[in-house]
Amino acid sequence: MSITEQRPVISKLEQQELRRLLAENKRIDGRSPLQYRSISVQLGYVEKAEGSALVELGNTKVLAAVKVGIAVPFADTPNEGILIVNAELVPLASPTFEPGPPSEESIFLSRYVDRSIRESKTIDLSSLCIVPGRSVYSLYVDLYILDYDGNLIDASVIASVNALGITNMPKYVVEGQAIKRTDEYFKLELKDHPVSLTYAFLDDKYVVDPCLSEEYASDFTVSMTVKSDDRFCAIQKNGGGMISPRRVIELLERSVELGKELRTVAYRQLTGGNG
Amino acid sequence: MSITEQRPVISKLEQQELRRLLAENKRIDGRSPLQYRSISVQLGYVEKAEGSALVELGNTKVLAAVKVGIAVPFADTPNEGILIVNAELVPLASPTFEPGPPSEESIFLSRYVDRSIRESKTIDLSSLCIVPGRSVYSLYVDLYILDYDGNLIDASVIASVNALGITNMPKYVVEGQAIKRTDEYFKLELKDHPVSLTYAFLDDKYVVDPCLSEEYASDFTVSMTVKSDDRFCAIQKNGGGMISPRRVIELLERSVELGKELRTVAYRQLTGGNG
Amino acid sequence: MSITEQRPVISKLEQQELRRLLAENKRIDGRSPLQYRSISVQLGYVEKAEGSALVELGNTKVLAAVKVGIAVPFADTPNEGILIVNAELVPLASPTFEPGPPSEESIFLSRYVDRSIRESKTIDLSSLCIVPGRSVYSLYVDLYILDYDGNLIDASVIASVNALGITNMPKYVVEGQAIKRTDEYFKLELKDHPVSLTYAFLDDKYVVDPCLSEEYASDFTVSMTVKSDDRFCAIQKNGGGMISPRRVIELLERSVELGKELRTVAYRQLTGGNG
Amino acid sequence: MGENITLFSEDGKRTDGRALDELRPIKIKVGVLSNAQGSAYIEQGKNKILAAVYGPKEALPKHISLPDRCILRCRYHMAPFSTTERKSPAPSRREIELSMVLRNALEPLVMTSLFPRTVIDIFIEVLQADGGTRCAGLTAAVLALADAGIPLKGLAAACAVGKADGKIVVDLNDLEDKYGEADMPIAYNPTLDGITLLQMDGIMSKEEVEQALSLAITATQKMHKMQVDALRERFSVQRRET
Amino acid sequence: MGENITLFSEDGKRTDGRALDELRPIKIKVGVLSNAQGSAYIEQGKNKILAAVYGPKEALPKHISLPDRCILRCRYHMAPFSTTERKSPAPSRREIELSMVLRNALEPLVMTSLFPRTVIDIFIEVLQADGGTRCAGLTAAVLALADAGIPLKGLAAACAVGKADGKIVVDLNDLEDKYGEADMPIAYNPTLDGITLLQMDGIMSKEEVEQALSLAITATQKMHKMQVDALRERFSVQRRET
Amino acid sequence: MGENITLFSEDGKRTDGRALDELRPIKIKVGVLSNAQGSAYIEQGKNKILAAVYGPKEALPKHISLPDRCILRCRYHMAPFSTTERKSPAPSRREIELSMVLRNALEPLVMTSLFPRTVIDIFIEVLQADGGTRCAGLTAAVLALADAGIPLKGLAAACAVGKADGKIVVDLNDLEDKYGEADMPIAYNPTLDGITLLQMDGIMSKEEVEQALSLAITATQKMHKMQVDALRERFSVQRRET
Repeated sequence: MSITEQRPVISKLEQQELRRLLAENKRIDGRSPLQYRSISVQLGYVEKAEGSALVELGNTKVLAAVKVGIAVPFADTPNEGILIVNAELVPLASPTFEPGPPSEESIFLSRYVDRSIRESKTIDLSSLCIVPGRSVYSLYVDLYILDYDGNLIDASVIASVNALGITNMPKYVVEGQAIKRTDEYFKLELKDHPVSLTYAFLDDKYVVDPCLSEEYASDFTVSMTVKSDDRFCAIQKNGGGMISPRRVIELLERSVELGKELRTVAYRQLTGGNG
Repeated sequence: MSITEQRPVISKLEQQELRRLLAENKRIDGRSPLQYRSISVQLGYVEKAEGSALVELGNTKVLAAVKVGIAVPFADTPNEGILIVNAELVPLASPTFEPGPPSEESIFLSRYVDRSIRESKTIDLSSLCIVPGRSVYSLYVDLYILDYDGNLIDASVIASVNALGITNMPKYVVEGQAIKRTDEYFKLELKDHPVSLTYAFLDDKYVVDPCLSEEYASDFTVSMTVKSDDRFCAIQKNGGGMISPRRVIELLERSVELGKELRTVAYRQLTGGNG
Repeated sequence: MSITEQRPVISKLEQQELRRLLAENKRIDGRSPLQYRSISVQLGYVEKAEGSALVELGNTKVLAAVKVGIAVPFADTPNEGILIVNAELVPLASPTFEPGPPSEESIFLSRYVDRSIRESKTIDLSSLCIVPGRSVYSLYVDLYILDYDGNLIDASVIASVNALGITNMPKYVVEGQAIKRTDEYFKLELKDHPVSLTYAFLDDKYVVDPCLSEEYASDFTVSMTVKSDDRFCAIQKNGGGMISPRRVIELLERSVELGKELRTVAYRQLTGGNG
Repeated sequence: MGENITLFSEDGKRTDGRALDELRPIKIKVGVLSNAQGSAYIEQGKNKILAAVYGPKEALPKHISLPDRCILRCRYHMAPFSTTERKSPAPSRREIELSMVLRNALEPLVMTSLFPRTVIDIFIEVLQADGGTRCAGLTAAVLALADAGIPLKGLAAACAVGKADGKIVVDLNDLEDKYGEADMPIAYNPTLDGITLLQMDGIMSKEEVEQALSLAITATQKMHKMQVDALRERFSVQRRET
Repeated sequence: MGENITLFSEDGKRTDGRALDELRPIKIKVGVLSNAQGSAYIEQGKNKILAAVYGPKEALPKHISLPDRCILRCRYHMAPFSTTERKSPAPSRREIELSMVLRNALEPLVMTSLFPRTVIDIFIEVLQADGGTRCAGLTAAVLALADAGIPLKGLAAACAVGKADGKIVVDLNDLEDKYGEADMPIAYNPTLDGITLLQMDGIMSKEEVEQALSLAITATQKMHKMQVDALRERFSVQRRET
Repeated sequence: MGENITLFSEDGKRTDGRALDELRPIKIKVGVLSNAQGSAYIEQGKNKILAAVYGPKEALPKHISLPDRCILRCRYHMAPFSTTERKSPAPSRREIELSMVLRNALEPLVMTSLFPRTVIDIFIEVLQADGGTRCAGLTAAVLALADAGIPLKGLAAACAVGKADGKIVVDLNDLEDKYGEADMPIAYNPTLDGITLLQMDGIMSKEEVEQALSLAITATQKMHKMQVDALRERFSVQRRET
């Protein structure tokens, strides 16, 4: 059962301070409402993974790693590779993350990232078939949250796409009934460069890329994933509260604009500076 | 570990009232001690299941649904189909049902229903073999308790047998090594029409088909499943307390009598009025 | 997560008493510091297992039973049989053992016993291959702790080796693609007779084969498994506290000496009196 | 996905004969269970869904309670027989996510500050699934809350909108859900002009999302009326009974 | 089941040479473990079963306790090596059911109102199984309770009766259990003329159940005597020790 | 294991070019996470390991606390991508054992009696594994404890020694771990001359264990210096920051 979450008590004073600042279009860390934090991306952080990226978004640290394997395809998609996204809210990242089976937050996070990649068709899964109905590539994208200062979703999408973007795929050859791994590799091809934009709402004001104290103070957040062609492939309101249709439309516009900028920064190393 | 159950506290007054009534051969809802509640059976309630029945026994509501599949037979019965009974005490049915893995009550219920069907040979499992040792039909009988006002066992047996009685079996044909589903169907044949009779005991008095407050007030219950030929295929004392051998013999007699009546009512729609 | 264990409170008086005795090289049950308790071994206790032994070490009772089966070998050892050691701290043995999935203590115990057998090559796993890569023998060694008065490790190693030492292996023959069990049996051959020696430390004094109250009072224990050729195949410090390198070297010497004695006693029935 | 499924007939009607902005037939009944404090049943297309509410009641263990308001617990669950292939009764990752999404969508409707230190349990059981179960489940759960006599800021109804074969449609059925381009479930309260549930899967442009949003608002307003009717019927029955 | 197993020899003896109403050889020992407050061991045929009792002790967490009496916790468990095929040590559905059935059969024997707010733990471990384990386990558990010094309303012994190859037999062995027509485990207290455990699987007519019941009563009365002897031996040993 | 792996080149160097008593390159950084009270990162060969400490904080539920000292909780965990084959994120039996072994090795270093009724949580995450992870994890965890400002009786560093192709070597790499004859992880505090972690797998004679032990002491003393340097750097950075 899902149960009302217990957020760490933010002192009334701190919440009031955030309100006061927002009224003046200011934020606790000096950013303007629609300003993103600085992003650093370290590609290939884990050599044992076929692809990996360590992303720092302010103090939020997310490590994404891709493991490539061979698997039997699902019965309803015999010609498609398998993509599995798994997120671990590692307890060293925050006093609120507990060891144990995946929490609803981690399931929610991994499913949102999964949708952002899958629906945008960033990976052409039909290109990952080796023998139809029998052998396909499997891509495990493991998200490891190492330090939590808000906005895990956007950081995780960026980390996943970067890790996929440098993934080396071992080549296999079919020999009769057997499938043999060769020494050759090929690069996994990205068909899109989606970015997620997350907004935190407090009293009908909002900021993009909330830090942790903004997330805790907020009524709810809205995340929107934008493809390179400015279309949307995932939207999600998260948390209680209500949003007016007018505000949703406003966010769609914001996300197209902000998405362009973010894409350039987030995938600079993949694209050589061209988003 | 099994632990002494915590029944909702029935006020001493209410229990005294039940005792007083019983002394006069009366019951809290106006029935006589050996009177069953009214039964309503709605066949085919869930169209996506191959067979289903919603049974209302007073305020107790049980939905049984049969899903038909293909499976590898168990090693020790290579020529027999597979029958699995599973009961869910859905939390919306009662404040005492909790979400989570099957409780001992739900395991007990499903195992009793399983025995009632299996031991009575209501289904001829050997008729459900497609290719010996390789492919047999599997019948999943899922019991869903939707509203709980006592006597789940009797209601569940009635719901299961009704659901099985209208189950449409897809026909399969063997083509070389493969097994192919056809568009044709056949009716699952019932070899018997077992009914369970449950008695609740309070101070050596007993009533049949206890409602919830009678169940809570009782020392224990005894359930007996009777086949169409008046023989017994399952008996179970449930709960603490002691019963004398003389009383057991008395219940056997009662169950044969009451079973005849109940069978006619419970399976009227299956048999066209002849039990 | 592993959490600091809560030992039953030993009264300060009792711990002081142990200290006082140790200062005089005495122990609570009259033994000298390097004296082992008496050992009784009952071979073949469980007839349904292919090998079994009930070992009593003072009041500690451990039942080991070996079940032999056929399995697919692990991918990285296609020519080797499978050995699995599992320990159950059965709740009837102690008020501190709880029903449920294996505790860290039981995992630790089974892994230490596993190492003692595996690293000493007591069983030649390569002799347990039937068809390479397809069919090998599997040996399940189940340890059942029935009464707990300290030193489970040493008792469990003795019980396991004794049970393996009398294990009857059913013979299989390969007929084309199939593997058929015959009526013949052969004896599992032991290549070694390892024994574990466990020492409990209190204030830099130590005793071998601690009973339960000594275990609870101790700072930590050290276990060492010695092979028949006096070499070591497993060492483990267990519990908090520090041990000096000098003491470790002293224990190595002790274990070689004591191991010889213990081996003779523990495996008398297997070897006809010659360790 | 990849298969050649046609989602529209030549006359522009959908696979089940509906127009683009037409809801499936809906049947709602409030107060259908005897033990629950509040309950409701909905049929929408072939969806058959029960919702039940227990509470407010003491929150146990105490550390889950909040000093200034009541907390909600919510379980969205699909019966093993609700889908074409039998589903394991253990909660899937999807069910865990939807339990959270639905709790978040219901919480802003409840006047939680009236019942500090208590808990309200909401159970949603999908007996038969036909696309749009989370939305139909929410529509029923809101009514179960009202039936339980829990003070609400307002009702909300939910409906999936989306895109199928290039067209924006309302209340997607199972086929459109599976083979369409996008699915956007929305819960909307018309009085407060507030969206409490908003998700989107698939691909839509900004303009398409806007168009879908507008369809959703009209559709949920229609459903709102059915909710009110169902409550009215419930209370008139009760009145007759007393 | 379908196989041609003959359960009787030509002279009317059972597969293990017994007469219809004859019990298997039984060996009982009370007080066999050092840590448990009470314990007992039983061999019945090839069954080897240990029972141990801890308590009465404080019931924790408190919310499981009852203000007017002690509660019981009971675990029936089979060792992985107790059966022909190795059994997983995780409790099966059968073991969960039997833990409940045995708790219900033991509870009426214990004077629970003497120890409010406490708990008694009963552990039954089947080391080797040979048909009728629940009954032999109960016979041992009752003795473990007595050995723990817990006041009982009386002892009870248990025995399976049933039908094999058309005949009513007592104390079914593994073969009769598997290939017979019916199995009816019964626990009986002769002093109070009370049955505390009653189950039946398989097919029997009313008359056959009655006949089996009568055999069970005679058999459990014999076992009752063995229980008393085993307790007497236990207490005489203790007296000698002191 | 049966395969013909050569662990030494003709000039007596190890597979990665090291001498017998030579450590792999080690990189240590203290204070690398923002939320944890203390943290440290270590690279040793291709091992990449993070350790973080939370506490001392109130021990909840209360019954786990101790009246005279603080308790420790410890989790050693390997990331799914840390090994060549993807590892399930659920803790394996090995991880459960090592969590206990590491807790036991850390506990004697902490002045636990200063913080009665509290708990300290220690998390060790292996991001990439290359042999000797428990030792490198311990070396980092000790620093994370120090970084958290928790009073320690002393630092300790850990290192595996063992036997490969007949030779006693220090700081086994992945290949030596897999194909060598013995592996002996040791944590040592040079000031108190105390070993807090001692394990051995594989086969060694008494003399070989002694020799390995002596190598381990020298190696951990070297690592001790690196620990001190890393702490010094951390505190000088903090000083610069203020």
